[in-house]
Amino acid sequence: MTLWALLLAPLATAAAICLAPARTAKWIATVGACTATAIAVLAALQFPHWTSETFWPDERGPEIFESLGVTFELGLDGVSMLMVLMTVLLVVVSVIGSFTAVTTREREYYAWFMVLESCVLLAFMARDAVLFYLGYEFTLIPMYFLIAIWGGPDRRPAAIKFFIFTFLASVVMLVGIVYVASRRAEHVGSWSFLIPDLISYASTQLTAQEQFWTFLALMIAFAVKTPFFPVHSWLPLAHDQAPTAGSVILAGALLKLGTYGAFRIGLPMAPLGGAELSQFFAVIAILGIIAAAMICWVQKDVKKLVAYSSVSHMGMLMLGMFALNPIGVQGSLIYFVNHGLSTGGLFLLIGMIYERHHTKDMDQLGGLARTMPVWSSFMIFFTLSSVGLPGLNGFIGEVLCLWGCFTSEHDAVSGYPGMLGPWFGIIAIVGLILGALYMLRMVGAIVWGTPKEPHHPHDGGDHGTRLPRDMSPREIGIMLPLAACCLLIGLYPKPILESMDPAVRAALVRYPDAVEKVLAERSEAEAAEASAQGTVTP
Amino acid sequence: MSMPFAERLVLLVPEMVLLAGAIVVSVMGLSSRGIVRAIVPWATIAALAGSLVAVVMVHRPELAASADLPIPMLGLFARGLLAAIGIGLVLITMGSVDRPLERAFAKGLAPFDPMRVLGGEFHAFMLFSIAGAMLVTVASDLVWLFLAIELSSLPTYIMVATSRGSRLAQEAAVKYFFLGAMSTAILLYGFAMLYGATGSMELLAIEEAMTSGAAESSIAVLGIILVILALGFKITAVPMHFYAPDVYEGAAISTTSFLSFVPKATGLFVLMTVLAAVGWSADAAPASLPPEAGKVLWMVAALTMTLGNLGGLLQRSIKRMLAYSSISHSGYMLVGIVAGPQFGGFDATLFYLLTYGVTNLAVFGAIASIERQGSEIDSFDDLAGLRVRHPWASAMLAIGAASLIGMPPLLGFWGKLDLFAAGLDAGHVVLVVILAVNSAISVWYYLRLIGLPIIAPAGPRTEGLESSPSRFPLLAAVVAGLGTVLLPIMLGSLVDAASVAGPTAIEDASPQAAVTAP
Amino acid sequence: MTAPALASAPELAASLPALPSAVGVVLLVSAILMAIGLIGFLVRRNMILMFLSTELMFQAAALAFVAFGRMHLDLSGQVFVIFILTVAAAEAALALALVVLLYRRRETLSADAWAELHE
Amino acid sequence: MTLPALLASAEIPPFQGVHAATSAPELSWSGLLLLLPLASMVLCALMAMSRTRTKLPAIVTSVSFLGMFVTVLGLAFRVGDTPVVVHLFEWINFGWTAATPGPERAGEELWRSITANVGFYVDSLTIFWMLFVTGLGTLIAVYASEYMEQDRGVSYSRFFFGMSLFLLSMSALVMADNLVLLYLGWEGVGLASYLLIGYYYKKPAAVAAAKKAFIMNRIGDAGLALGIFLTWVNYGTVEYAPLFAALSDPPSGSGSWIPAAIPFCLMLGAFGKSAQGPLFTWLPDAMEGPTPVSALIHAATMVTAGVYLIARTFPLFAAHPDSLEVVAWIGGGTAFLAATIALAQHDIKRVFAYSTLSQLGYMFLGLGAVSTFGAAYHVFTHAFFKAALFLTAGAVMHGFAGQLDLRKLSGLRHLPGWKIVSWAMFVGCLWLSAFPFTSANFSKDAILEAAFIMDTPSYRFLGWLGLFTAALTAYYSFRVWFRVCCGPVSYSPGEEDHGSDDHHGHDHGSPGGAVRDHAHEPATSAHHGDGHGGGFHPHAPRLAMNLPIILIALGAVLSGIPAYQKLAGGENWAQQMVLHSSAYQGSAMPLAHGDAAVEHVAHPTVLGMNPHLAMMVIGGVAGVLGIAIAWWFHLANRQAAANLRSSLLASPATRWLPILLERKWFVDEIYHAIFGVPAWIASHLLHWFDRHVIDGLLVNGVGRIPPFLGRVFQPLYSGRLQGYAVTMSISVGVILLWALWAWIVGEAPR
Repeated sequence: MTLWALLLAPLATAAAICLAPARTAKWIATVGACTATAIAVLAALQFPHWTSETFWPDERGPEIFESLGVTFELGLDGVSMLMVLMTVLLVVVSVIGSFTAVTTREREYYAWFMVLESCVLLAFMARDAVLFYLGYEFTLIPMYFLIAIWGGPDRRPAAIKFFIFTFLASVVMLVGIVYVASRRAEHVGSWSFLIPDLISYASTQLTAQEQFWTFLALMIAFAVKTPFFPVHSWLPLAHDQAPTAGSVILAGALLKLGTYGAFRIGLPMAPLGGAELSQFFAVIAILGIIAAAMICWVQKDVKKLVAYSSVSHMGMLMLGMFALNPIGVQGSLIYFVNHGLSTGGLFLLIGMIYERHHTKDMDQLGGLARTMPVWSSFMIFFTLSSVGLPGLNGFIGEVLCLWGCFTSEHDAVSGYPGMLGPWFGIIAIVGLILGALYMLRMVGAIVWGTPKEPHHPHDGGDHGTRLPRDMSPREIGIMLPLAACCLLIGLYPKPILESMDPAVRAALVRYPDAVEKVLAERSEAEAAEASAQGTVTP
Repeated sequence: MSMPFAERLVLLVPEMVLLAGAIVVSVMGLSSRGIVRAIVPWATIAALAGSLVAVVMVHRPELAASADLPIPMLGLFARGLLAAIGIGLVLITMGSVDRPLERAFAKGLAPFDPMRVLGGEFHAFMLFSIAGAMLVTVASDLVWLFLAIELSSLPTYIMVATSRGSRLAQEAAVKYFFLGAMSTAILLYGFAMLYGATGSMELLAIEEAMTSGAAESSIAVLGIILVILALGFKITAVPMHFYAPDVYEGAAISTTSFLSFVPKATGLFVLMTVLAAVGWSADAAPASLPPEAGKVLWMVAALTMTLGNLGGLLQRSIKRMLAYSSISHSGYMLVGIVAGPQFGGFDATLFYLLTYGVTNLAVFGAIASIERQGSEIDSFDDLAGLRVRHPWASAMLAIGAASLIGMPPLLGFWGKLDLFAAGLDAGHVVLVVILAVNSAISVWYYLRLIGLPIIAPAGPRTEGLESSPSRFPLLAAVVAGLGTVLLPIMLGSLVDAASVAGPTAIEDASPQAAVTAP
Repeated sequence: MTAPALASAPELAASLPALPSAVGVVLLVSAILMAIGLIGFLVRRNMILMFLSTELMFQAAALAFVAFGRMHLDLSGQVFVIFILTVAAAEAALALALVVLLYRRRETLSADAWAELHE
Repeated sequence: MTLPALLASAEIPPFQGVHAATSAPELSWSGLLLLLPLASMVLCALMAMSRTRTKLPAIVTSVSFLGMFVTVLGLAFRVGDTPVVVHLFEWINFGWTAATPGPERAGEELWRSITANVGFYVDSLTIFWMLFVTGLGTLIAVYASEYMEQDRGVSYSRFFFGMSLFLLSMSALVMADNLVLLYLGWEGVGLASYLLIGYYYKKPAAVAAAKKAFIMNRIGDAGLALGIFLTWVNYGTVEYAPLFAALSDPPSGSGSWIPAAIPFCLMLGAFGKSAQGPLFTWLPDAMEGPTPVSALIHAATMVTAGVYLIARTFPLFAAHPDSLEVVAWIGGGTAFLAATIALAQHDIKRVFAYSTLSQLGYMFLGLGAVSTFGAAYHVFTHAFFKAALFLTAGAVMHGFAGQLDLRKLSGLRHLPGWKIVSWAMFVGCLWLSAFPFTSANFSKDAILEAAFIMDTPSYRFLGWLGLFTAALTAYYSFRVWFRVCCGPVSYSPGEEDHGSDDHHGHDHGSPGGAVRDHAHEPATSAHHGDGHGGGFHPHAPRLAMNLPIILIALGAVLSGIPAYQKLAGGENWAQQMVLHSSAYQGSAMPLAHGDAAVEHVAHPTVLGMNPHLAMMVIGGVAGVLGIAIAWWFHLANRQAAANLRSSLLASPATRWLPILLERKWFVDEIYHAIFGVPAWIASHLLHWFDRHVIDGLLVNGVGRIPPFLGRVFQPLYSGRLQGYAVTMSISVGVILLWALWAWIVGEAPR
């Protein structure tokens, strides 16, 4: 019941916003977002024990498409609980953060925001693959509007590219899911799209080749959404053009749908495929870490820089996931949250600057530490969180991802054989250095240095007069919870790590065998090749 | 097997209602009293509603089972759907036929002239055409089938020609009629081949001959392929789709909306019936289609959706774009037919037809509800910033387009999901991937329907736009749009209705059995 | 009246071994007729001639029906021809009406005059 | 004698391994070492927010540092020879059951975990380090309370916030009971250093220096992280106690490359933090920060963290002696290189910065020569005398409006109020020169002696290099003192009073201003030859600065006590501290620690002398020689230095020497060319590639395919009725022919 309420609260808010007068829209949205947060916290309190292995609540939902067994079943485990909590927090922050930034078509804006929240929550809470797809896919519509109506100058192409790119990828995922379901229906005799059903069938009954293609089909969608390096090009554009709150939610929640999908559906569904492809994806992830970081280094636009840094961070996240051991996967899961918090924080801060100075160009800003000390402190804080300073949240995720990658080898100490190993980690660790390089370049350019503020000819207009020079109490108020979460996770990640542990181990349960099998096959193939050559050469 | 003639006739009550309605309507249309003429659309709707009730009442399984039909229960869902969507199509047509004439009559500018009014005939033709489409589903032999197809087709030619005074409508009618005649010839030739191969006009007898191997298979294959291709004209499938963009663009929007649904449904019903008759049915174990025919169907499906979408990308005219969209959706629906009834493919196609029909009503109704100086709009430029003055129409356009994209949780998505499931179940992975990629390509141009009205600022071209005098097109759009959003809630019963029709044998009435038959 | 003929059909078929080839000849004629109709439809610009070509195609199909009916010793083939003729008549009426309408508009019978709608 | 040979011939007590640590929950009050600086940090932040203009932040910080010092003293009395582990709270800690326990343990439920909690590993090395860190920290905080007083306000709080952050991180670094917590401290001190170097954030140079420091450190940090990961991969733990226990087992001899790589990775971390070898260039630039920061962080404590790291994880290094030789070479090389650069610098703080580098080089040489005691003791002595030097330099800078050019200051000794500074600087220089019987002399000798005792050609070479460097050190340190404190009184003010307060900040940062000042410089100094021109009055340091200077100089003097104890035949206190820690115990080899281990072994000799004695003699001679040369060039005959320089420059054969030294061996430029420029180009290329190839060509290109294909088919929709008919008929014909063909082909085998 709580979950249904959580799902419907934003929708009801959206409806209320549509009916109420425009000037009350933001207040209704705030109340709605806070209500959703309250319900989510309630759910977290009701959550039986954070270390429960089964989903909660353990009850069947109504079937909505009987002949195909599509069920409206909601449920949470440790990981999705965390995702839900992060999403509701970010929505509150984004809504309040938009008070002054959005002045046109306010009703639509907040209504779409609420719809977006509901979709994201649905995707995180869904236990049915089609339901997950529903939430996953419908986020495109509100996000499309958020970018295309309230975005920057190039908003329309950005929104269209965002929409088509991710849509194309996700229909491929749908094919993958339906394929597995159809094979299962053939085998079992009745259709079901429940994720556990699909997983228990696919991971055991599909052949290696089928698993390979299934995994690939699923990962195409998740890789685009995440996004992985060569298929990332929609992201900088979308981030750059989206309104601040849109960027926050894009980074914090929408990208996480990709990684969450990879964790919830991709990995457990096709262990043989995952094991076979883990090296491939790890290489791509590392490529992303380094290439995106280098691209960040030469960005002039602060927001694009942060957007590319997302790509780099997501590479690290995926590297951890493809380590295929509890350390790396835990790391990547906690990275979900970290990235949402720190990148979200950075986007909000950049948005504040943009509201005041109407520029995101590094060359036009400088020495803001003098005029905006509070803002600068937050900026440095979130930058440090983003570069993974120990004691802040970023570190935990980053270090665990790398850690997992290092021990992900055959005969690993971790007891979970993997396909990567130290060499992957050694190359990925360059990302640590590059991360500091570009983030500090940004901080050096806009926070430090000689004070420099752009000339704005139409100052004294709507924005200039209403906003204080430094952050307003409202703005401080939205940054504080984010900062507090960063600090809390950085210093005491234990509850989160523990709560996610059962889900992680459930997701990985088939992997050790799968990896062993793939490794054995490879060595056999090598041996066969060697013997073939041996017979030929003499 | 056979039954008394009178009892069989009961099965045809819905069509009789429509035909009677058509006669009444055509007479009413000639009345000199404006009020009577104004009732014409309502009488049409009443006929359709009566027909809908009749379908539900008379199409009982035991009756259908004894009517020698290859797909006995197809008639229930198909005829119900035709009647229901037909009501929406009539609503969209409201106020568009004879409008200048009626205005002149009302203002007394011209004396009433029964030779010039078209309203009665137009509505009668709609009813005739729908009646023909309905008859297709209860036809038990090739003669019936042919006559029903012609009953459905011939009125549409006239509807196109008379839908508006524009030259374009007449050009559309030329193209539609001549190419239609050609395709009819091909269809006839195909029927001849089928008859030649099996020696019977009775569909069940054909089925028996085909499955028992008594038929001359080479001639049968030729016949099947000819029938498939000829029906491609009705369902706008490659390579017989070329007329569609021109005709859709040329005809008035109300007629275009009619063309995008009724002939297409007719074609699909005939295709299902004929294919079921040649062995592509769940009760023929195993269901079989001559491999060449299967491959042709596969290719036609793949090409249809691809060419449809590719064409849609380049359009500036809304109706033309919708024509291409309609072509591509035919391609999607053919996937279900390729998958075959034993994997629930026919069910999926029927269900998709429902989703497509409802969604199409929303889009066409929304466009029909806006006009510029009395003539309909047809350019994307007209849509920019529409939401300011026409919020409902733009909302319905957006919802309709999103549903056509296949955006969950709107109705279109569930249809597509069903098609995916059927196609993959039947093992047509490549075809389904082509479908998936195509639905992504289609996003491109549908997104303009979503984006332009809502996102773009109002341009200079939006200034002169006004609502059409009749609010009923918008009503149809809103009802259909709400249906698109809300029908997924009762997805179960809709799919069940479609599933009852699909299985060709009454015994396998449960959908599961058809799907999971090993 | 047809019943005795039908009853004796198997013997008739057995007594006429050359029949299939005879049917084949008729079918060939039907195919040629179809081809002529099609070619006429494709190459003639005059709409009336085009329509006549389609009529030719209809009759080709009708011929095929008759041939097959003869082959199977089944009358329904011939019955179908009656219906084809009826429908063809209806189409002809429609076609002529349309042609008149169009001629009034453009004062030409050429199909090429109607090519305003295109990509 | 090579290391393994030394190992074999050693007549030392059989190796015991590192003492097993005991858990000591009763010592959890030592958590104050984290809480106190944390509290002061928070308070400083609050004061920054309330924009207080009092000295409260300084007071709070000093008090909390003092509290830390007391806490460390308390710990020192509680902790004996066995290391103690104090568990504070759980940080990163989770476990799982191994899925594949491996062939030899098949069937077992094997529990694996990652454990990196916040906990202290307290042994004598820890306490030794913490004592001088907190002690110096307290004194320098007091000093800074006056030094920074012009900045009172937000910046003042910010400064002390940074200082608190530094001590917080430093105590996490030193006290940590696992490598990950050490890494936390490691990055934390880096952050503090970043914030404090960039304190004058309006100066582009300071911002650049801060960034450079952080990046260079980050490179080292990556190495350290690598080492940590590999340690876990190899040993399954990152906590010291289990790690040392695992190392005590005989090596499994798996032949993996990982254990051999670990020390090299850790080394990289240490080099980054201690500015050694390839990563040294950030430290001189770091002098852009306020002087107390230079004294505390960039001279006395933070930069020695690298030494601490290697000393702490010495068992890992000792297991792979090759790594130690690399450490020695890097250390010796840096010592020499930095000393040569220091010869030619004019900025006092830079001279001291390079001397820091050089001294750190000695420490690493000591570590490499297996003398952890020498290294640690040198850290200890160096901390005091270098802090003293920096504080005096800071006092000069404070008093002379930022003037630090030793050519523009002279005879401070004779100015009123500058006595204490002058003589404290003298003590610092004397100690830096390792003058005989100063504590630095003992500590440096312990290092060089160890190098000779290793007795391989490479170590011997390093020993001689160290001795030569000692002479250079003596020269450049006294060059400063003779120039600044002796001779005739003359001074000119600097271009800023430390560029700190906000209303001055703007115009001082610009390089243009600096150039202008330099251009006017000769006239200014001539005009103000009497030192009283332009109304400029140097303000002499007051109590809050003088007191710490005195105390630290005193500390430098007293830091010799352990050595004097030894001379007096007692126990060297510092040596005992080191010997009772993992820095010695884990090292599975005889360490050149003088007494117990080495004196029983047949020593190699240096110039016929026992190395110990030889170092005293040769080192002393080198020091005196250096001082004498400095005296000649910079006090007795100042013109000679300039003449020498110009004559060197005049000859093409020798002109490279001064240029190379003054331009710091062009290391920055070389790095820029080797790493900076290629990376910059590569990044731009990548950006171009991303925008135009990935997004432009691939993504948009793929996006253009559908419309393109659409256009390909467009001619088919010609609008001509018969065109359509032809297309349709041809398609139908083709399909029929295909079907016919397929039917025939398919039919044949049927």
